Amino acid sequence: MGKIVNDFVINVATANGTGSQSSNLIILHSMFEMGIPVSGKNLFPSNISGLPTWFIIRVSDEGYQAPGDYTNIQVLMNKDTWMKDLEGLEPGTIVVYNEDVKLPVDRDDCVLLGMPMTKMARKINPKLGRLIANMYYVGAVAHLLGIDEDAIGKAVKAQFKGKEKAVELNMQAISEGRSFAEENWEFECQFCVESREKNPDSFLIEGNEAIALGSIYGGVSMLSWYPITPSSSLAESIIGWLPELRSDGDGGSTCAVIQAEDELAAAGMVLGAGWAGGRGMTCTSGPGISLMSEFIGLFYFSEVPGVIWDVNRVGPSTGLPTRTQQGDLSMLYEASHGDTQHIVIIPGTVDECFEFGWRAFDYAERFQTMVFGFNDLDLGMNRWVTSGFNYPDKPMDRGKVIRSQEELDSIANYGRYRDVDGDGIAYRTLPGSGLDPILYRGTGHDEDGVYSEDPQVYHEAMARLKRKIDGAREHLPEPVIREEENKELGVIFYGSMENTIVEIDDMLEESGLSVSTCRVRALPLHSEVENFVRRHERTIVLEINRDGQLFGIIRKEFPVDLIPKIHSVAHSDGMPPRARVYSDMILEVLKEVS
Amino acid sequence: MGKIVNDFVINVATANGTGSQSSNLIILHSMFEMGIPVSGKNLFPSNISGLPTWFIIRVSDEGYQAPGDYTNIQVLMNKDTWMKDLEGLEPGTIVVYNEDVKLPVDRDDCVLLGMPMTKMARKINPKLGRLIANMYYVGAVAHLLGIDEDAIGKAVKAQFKGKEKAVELNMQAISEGRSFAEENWEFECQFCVESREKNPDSFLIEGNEAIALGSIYGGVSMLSWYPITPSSSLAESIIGWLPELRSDGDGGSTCAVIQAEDELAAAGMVLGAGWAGGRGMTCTSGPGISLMSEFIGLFYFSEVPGVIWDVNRVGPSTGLPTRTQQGDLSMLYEASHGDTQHIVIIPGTVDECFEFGWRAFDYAERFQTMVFGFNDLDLGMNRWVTSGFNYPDKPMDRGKVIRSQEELDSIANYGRYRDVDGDGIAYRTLPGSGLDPILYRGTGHDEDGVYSEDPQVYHEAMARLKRKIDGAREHLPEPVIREEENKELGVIFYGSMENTIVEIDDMLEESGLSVSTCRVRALPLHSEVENFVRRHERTIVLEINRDGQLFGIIRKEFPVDLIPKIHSVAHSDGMPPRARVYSDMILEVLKEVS
Amino acid sequence: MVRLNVLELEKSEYTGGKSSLCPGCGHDQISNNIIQAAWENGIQPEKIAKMSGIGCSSKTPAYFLGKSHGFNTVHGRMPSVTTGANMVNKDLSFLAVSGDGDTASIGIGQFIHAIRRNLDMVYIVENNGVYGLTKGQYSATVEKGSKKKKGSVNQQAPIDLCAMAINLGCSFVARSFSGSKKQLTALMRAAMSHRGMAFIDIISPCVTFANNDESYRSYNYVKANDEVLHILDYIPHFSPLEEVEVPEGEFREVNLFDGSTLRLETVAADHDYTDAVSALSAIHKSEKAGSHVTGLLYYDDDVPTATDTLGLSETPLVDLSEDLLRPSEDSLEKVNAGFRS
Amino acid sequence: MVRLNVLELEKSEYTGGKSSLCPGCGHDQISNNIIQAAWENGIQPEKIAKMSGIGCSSKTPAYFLGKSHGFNTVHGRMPSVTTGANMVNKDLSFLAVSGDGDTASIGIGQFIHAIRRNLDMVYIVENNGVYGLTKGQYSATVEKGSKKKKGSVNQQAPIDLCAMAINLGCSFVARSFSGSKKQLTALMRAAMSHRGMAFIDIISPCVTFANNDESYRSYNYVKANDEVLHILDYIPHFSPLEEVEVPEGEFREVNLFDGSTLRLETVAADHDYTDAVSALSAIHKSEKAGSHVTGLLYYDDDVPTATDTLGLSETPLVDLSEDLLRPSEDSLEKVNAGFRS
Ligand SMILES: Cc1ncc(C[n+]2csc(CCOP(=O)(O)OP(=O)(O)O)c2C)c(N)n1
Ligand SMILES: Cc1ncc(C[n+]2csc(CCOP(=O)(O)OP(=O)(O)O)c2C)c(N)n1
Ligand code: SF4
Ligand code: SF4
Ligand SMILES: [Mg+2]
Ligand SMILES: [Mg+2]
Repeated sequence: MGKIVNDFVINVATANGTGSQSSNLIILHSMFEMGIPVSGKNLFPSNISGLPTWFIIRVSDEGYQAPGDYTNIQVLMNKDTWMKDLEGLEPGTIVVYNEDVKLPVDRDDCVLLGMPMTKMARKINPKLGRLIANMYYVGAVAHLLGIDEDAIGKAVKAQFKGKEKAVELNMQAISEGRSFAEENWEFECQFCVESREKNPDSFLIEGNEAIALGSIYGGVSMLSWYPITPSSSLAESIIGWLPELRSDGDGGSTCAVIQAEDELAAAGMVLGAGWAGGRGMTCTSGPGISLMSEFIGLFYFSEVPGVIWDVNRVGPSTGLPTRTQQGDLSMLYEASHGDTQHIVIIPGTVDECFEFGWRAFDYAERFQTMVFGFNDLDLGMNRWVTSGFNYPDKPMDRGKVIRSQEELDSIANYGRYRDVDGDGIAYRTLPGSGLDPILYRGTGHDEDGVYSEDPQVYHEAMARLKRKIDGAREHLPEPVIREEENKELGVIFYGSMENTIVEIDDMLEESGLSVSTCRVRALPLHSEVENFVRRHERTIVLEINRDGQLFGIIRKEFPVDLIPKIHSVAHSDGMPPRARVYSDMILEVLKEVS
Repeated sequence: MGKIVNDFVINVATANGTGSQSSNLIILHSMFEMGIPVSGKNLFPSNISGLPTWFIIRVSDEGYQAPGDYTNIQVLMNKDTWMKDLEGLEPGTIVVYNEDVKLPVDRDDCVLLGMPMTKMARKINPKLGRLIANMYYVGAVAHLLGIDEDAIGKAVKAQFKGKEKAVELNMQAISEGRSFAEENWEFECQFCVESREKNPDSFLIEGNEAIALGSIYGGVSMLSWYPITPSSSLAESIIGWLPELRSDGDGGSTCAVIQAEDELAAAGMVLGAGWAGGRGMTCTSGPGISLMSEFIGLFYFSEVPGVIWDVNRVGPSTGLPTRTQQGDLSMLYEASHGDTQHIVIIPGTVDECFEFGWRAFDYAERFQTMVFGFNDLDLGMNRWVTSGFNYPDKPMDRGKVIRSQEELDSIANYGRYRDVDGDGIAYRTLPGSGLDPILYRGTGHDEDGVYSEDPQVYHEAMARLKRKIDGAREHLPEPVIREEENKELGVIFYGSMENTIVEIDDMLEESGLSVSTCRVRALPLHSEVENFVRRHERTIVLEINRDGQLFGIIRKEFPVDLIPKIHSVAHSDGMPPRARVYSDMILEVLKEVS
Repeated sequence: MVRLNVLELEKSEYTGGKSSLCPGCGHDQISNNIIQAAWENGIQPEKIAKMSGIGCSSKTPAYFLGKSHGFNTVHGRMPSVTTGANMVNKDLSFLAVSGDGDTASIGIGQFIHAIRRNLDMVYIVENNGVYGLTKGQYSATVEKGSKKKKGSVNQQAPIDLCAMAINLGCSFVARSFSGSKKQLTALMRAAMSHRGMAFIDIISPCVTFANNDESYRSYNYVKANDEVLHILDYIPHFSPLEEVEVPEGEFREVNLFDGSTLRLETVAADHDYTDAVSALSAIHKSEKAGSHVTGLLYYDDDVPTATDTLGLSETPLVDLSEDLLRPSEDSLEKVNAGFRS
Repeated sequence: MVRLNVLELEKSEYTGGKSSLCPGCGHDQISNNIIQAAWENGIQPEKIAKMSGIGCSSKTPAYFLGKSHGFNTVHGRMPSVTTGANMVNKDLSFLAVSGDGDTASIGIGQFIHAIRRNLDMVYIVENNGVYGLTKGQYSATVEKGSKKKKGSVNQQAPIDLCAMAINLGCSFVARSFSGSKKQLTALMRAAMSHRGMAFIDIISPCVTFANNDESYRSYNYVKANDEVLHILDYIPHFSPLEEVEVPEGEFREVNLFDGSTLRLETVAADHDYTDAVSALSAIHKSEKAGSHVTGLLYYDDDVPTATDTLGLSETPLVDLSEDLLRPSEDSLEKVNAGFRS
């Protein structure tokens, strides 16, 4: 029987707080070391210790990164989900389980491979037995798939950087696991790994850390934050990198960090920093954005730059705090009362996380407004490949800031809110500069910044704001388009769906369709998105939410003649998107409308 | 020369805090007493004393209530706006001014009628001179237009109810003003009033007070509020009426009122009250809704009834706090992060303010969700005619609340969130009842209310919520449709625009169009709105905001084939809508699309 | 033989679901304490409403009093939800659990205003000095100089929630430690017998993120630095003699709203729990000394509750019939007529 | 001859726009006081940042210091905006005005946390016991028993913002009265010379809604019940002898950050402004007596400011050049390489 090479799914069922995250990352990284295209998704619960956690590893020479349709190898460690995990398996699945859990394994139609992991672990180290038990399944999986010892060694070292004792102990457990499997399991696994040429530049990194680094290279000078999953790691990563990357010569930090008392305060601090001429940012998730709504209106109306990253988790309300979704998009676009509209930038890869991390500040200062970065738990907290981040290709754009009296004098008829250039963007001065001081305010104001309730003044100010944000369209990241000759079907999508789109695309093409894709990377939408729709017979807007939020925006904004060609496919259940679910839904919709 | 009867506009320019509001209301009410169709709009500043205020009185046998195109009679009292007010007048305007202001009145093309109002007032009462001066223009206007002395007398008495001294003093000032005008002004005014048969049942009332009364008749049991213009008068009116209308036999109040520490707390209190089985409500304006956003998601997801009235003022941010707008609608519909959708009811008359005031609670308890009432400053804080409020035509609908063990037992497979009836609405039990207790939560939960992160459970819960709110469409107030035979043009509008639509309609018909109108009274939209569009050649969605917010909702939701027929006309500058502005815009749009 | 309480209920009637907190977490001890106190006090479980915000601490209402309704609300906003519920049903016994993040940061405003209104509730803060659920960031109550397992020493001054409550005139203010079973039970029972805001700040070690010895809120540190104000005995109104011996030394007695008594046996120096300034002084002193002062810090039985001042119906509003909630048709005619005249 | 200050500026350089408040409003007196103090202290107007929330009080930054930038933010959230601005430009002198509604209700959380961080600013509350701008509702600072012009007697306990600040370790806490020109100017000048949070709670009568005699915050009431702690003289660092006579009786001197001195002349009993508990005691006592204790209540010059603890660059962050804000290309290569290994 021919082996299935580099094409399978492993699912590891554990409880959190048991150290299983280390084991899973070692499996992931060891294969990555071998140059094998691999991705991992951590499905963790909203608590600190003891609740069910699954880690899904997808290995695919095709580069598919979504959880596959079925699990090929199931690791069973958690008694709480044992029975349900078992039940859900397809016949033929390989089940590696911890014998010491002492629960029945009644699946004769599967391949059952037991190992007394806890007992063996206790032998090496009675105290750390529970943690180390998880390393045995690493050994078991390594054996089944033929993962290089070297690669494992490297991954373990990377995981326990600097802690030699830990490296040794865990290596021993993995070896014992491998040996036990070799000696006791007669089964020859149909799945195996095969080394590929590894891009020596590539590494795995979480989206949040990439944004953190991007922000640091974007010159963030004030980070205010309030902890919330899944955005905390973004802030904590900035904090972690600051000493190395952002010390002035004399040991002083060039970025202030404040753990705010709540999200309202975090947003207010960003506003204050932006007003004073700094590059302020915060990061949060849906509930935080809701709380920031009032301040967001003040950013918009008083025209202060700032950056807020939303790492989306499942809403509404507290929702599923540790699951992924694209459910905040429409809120971000028009957050706060009254007529408002905000810039939203949406990375889809870790490279873009880095890039948009720094660009966000340029946009904010250029357009003198609050810029939302939109990320989600899947891209933010799982690890994805990059071959290294690119240094910003241009100096910081500090926007229209007047820094001297001469500059000020050179502007005829200067006023803080006067559109002298015709692009809707006025010039500003900074506190402390002594230049043309005004009292900023959230109330109506004229072109000089003076309080006004005058109808005409208000109407013109609002029209200018609309023009300003509208004018940003063509300056924001343009969509990434992969286009087929035959313009049969276009799929518009965004953000972390990038990790699933190739597989969806392939599934659709299998059914005979020719599929172009267009990844939206910013709101308001670039004109190329509209052109993309125009060129295609039909377009699907694909997203990870219930209501089809981007679809709604497109329906609202696109020319009437395009509307009949555009359809929504939206689905969200907290899971990272599975390709099959979406491709089936797309086919369904196409059937309905044709 | 024939007189122009009951068809003119008076504009009174004063400073606030000078008692001018009393004078203006006396003019308004005296004409109302005479059975003349009249309306008044108070344009006041966002401060307490000394800033410019205008009061616009429209008299129109046609029943037009919007500020007209031009001012026919201008009363000038305020030195701060004197010059600008004068400048803006059309030739021929009658200008009644306070001579004692001692500012030039350089408009030879107008009719200039001066009176030493302050001096005369000081003579009667040196201390109250400033306040009483305003009564002189009442006399002047009464003289010019021929307002009945009796009617004036009644209006003064109503205004200073019970304060005999004040009645006397002010009557004297008005009489003196009238006499002065008679004796000194040779001008014969081309405008005059003529009594009409007065509906003896009719009276004038502010929308906010009507909602307050409606809420009281709706059985509100907890009002939490945080002061904010223009919603404060709603809360304060409830507070004012409670002792008379809502005492139990023993002097205890049947409604608790809490002045909350902020809007977040106010919303939380409504949630708590609804959860505990009460009828909780709060009222606020845009900034408050932004602050309540997080709690609104909790209402939606945990399915707790509550009522929040938004009395819209001009946004974004603090905006123009004392001006009117319909700028919060789209926010209300989808407030909070994640996929959400809320019921919004939108009265357009004071009768509906009362009616929706009580119905709001029925909807909230029926659909177990937060219901927004949407009002604006124009309808809320100006006075409008009613012929008296109608008593609720059905008992309270307390929704699906289980109050006994028997009831509970009669439901097979009961669970707090199980859709046993197929309408998306589950049954609930109340704390204190001992019946099937659960821990309510904003996190994922299964049909029994137990915490769950299960993808399927989440997906189904969200689908049911969508079904539930969707199911409300046909139960909410249906649109009010006035339809022409010839289905040429349909105009969709909502809320306070009701007060301007007749005039807009007439203006459009003058230009040869045949116009049907459809006043939307709730979101999600009733199917009759869609049918209305279907029946008409073209439809305009008319609203008082910048972005065409209802239009956006309609574009998102209506069938594709209807979209090309629907166009947006949206305008907002803080002023109560002027008919000409909108009718011109409509004609413009029709020209563009035809 | 199973033991029964005064309502003849077994203790199991007061338990809840299985905890999902970290084994050893102080919060679980507090849950047990709540179960014990509610059972011993013989409170009807269905008359209790469990309230909480968001955090490890705020999850615990799922783990006790399974027969009671409850609401696990949003982060920091539990007090307002409790207020609304209390307004419409003043007969419910509100038992609320919050965390130091939930109360001292995002929720401090609602905490303060609930105290100001003297909301009738038991308000427990399970105070570990960190944000447990979001993985161990410092909270605003952590002491200057305290250090959690990972990260640097905290540099900021703490917010002492007891001092804040006392300063605001909170009617019952106590501090305890999750590991002090006897003291905590007595205080918990007394709090449940109190009418008005009973605030208990309970030091509750987070074993995962801050149970190292350099943490002022670790088990070891607290045990070594617990400055106990008095020895406490709770004497329930239905059984005045229950297991309580008359102490030999000096003691004072607090008469609680439901007729029960809290007996305070003087330890070293006597503490005057009726004097706000002396209570504040005790706290300020212990803060300087790096110790935790525990016991009943402040008590005032003369503060009207939130519903008292509103002059509400005797009947809880939720139980009023429609004819009391909706005024008569006649009354509306009068209202209309009034406007017409 | 026009008088000039130490910077040789006329007082008119410190004035602002025309006030739109009600004639006689206490807030306008405070504005004048701010103008006077800033001018006398010789602060560069362009180095001041005026901050406020929403309310009649919060409008006043439009009426003073027209040469200074400022931000009239949203209701209750001025402190966070100030924090952000302070982080990026620690050399600005933040002068903030808020109201009792703005600070004690919606903004109490931000107030508390700004104090906890010892934000370097002057924080003035123009405290009238009502929400002026929304037409006179009671605020949370109004005393029990006080009555405004219309409406019933207030039944709820007040939040004393000074007591709250002291309890939180605020480094400079004072109370004054808009009508006490001399005392207020001395305190205002001292506050401007302080580094860290200088909080001044100023009783400021609302003439429109609460200047009746039954209001504890009316001119008449305050004049009759002002319990002055000490007579104050401010001695600026640039002119140590300016118009200040050495008092005859006992006195103490507070040395302020910029080298100036606040001299406190004992009135009756001496007040120990270095002791939090005694300051709290003074406040609690005066509250019971229905009087207003005014003067420097508490002072501590040993609290690090918000930026101190962060170890920021000496240069205000806003003045850093791009090469300090954006790390080098090399450094990014190192970062990449680190991940690869
Ligand atoms: C609005 C909002 N912001 C942030 C969070 C994330 N969050 C969950 S729990 C928590 C802190 C909990 O700390 P604490 O109250 O001390 O409880 P503990 O876990 O320590 O018991 C935070 C910040 C949230 N759920 N909602
Ligand atoms: C979020 C929000 N809620 C409510 C308001 C309405 N509002 C404006 S000023 C004010 C109270 C002001 O009171 P205070 O701070 O005491 O200032 P004062 O007018 O008394 O000086 C309120 C509630 C608002 N602007 N924003
Ligand atoms: S993280 Fe800390 S607070 Fe949370 S459950 Fe674990 S030990 Fe308790
Ligand atoms: S309402 Fe009161 S606080 Fe506001 S300006 Fe007038 S007097 Fe001052
Ligand atoms: Mg905590
Ligand atoms: Mg005030």
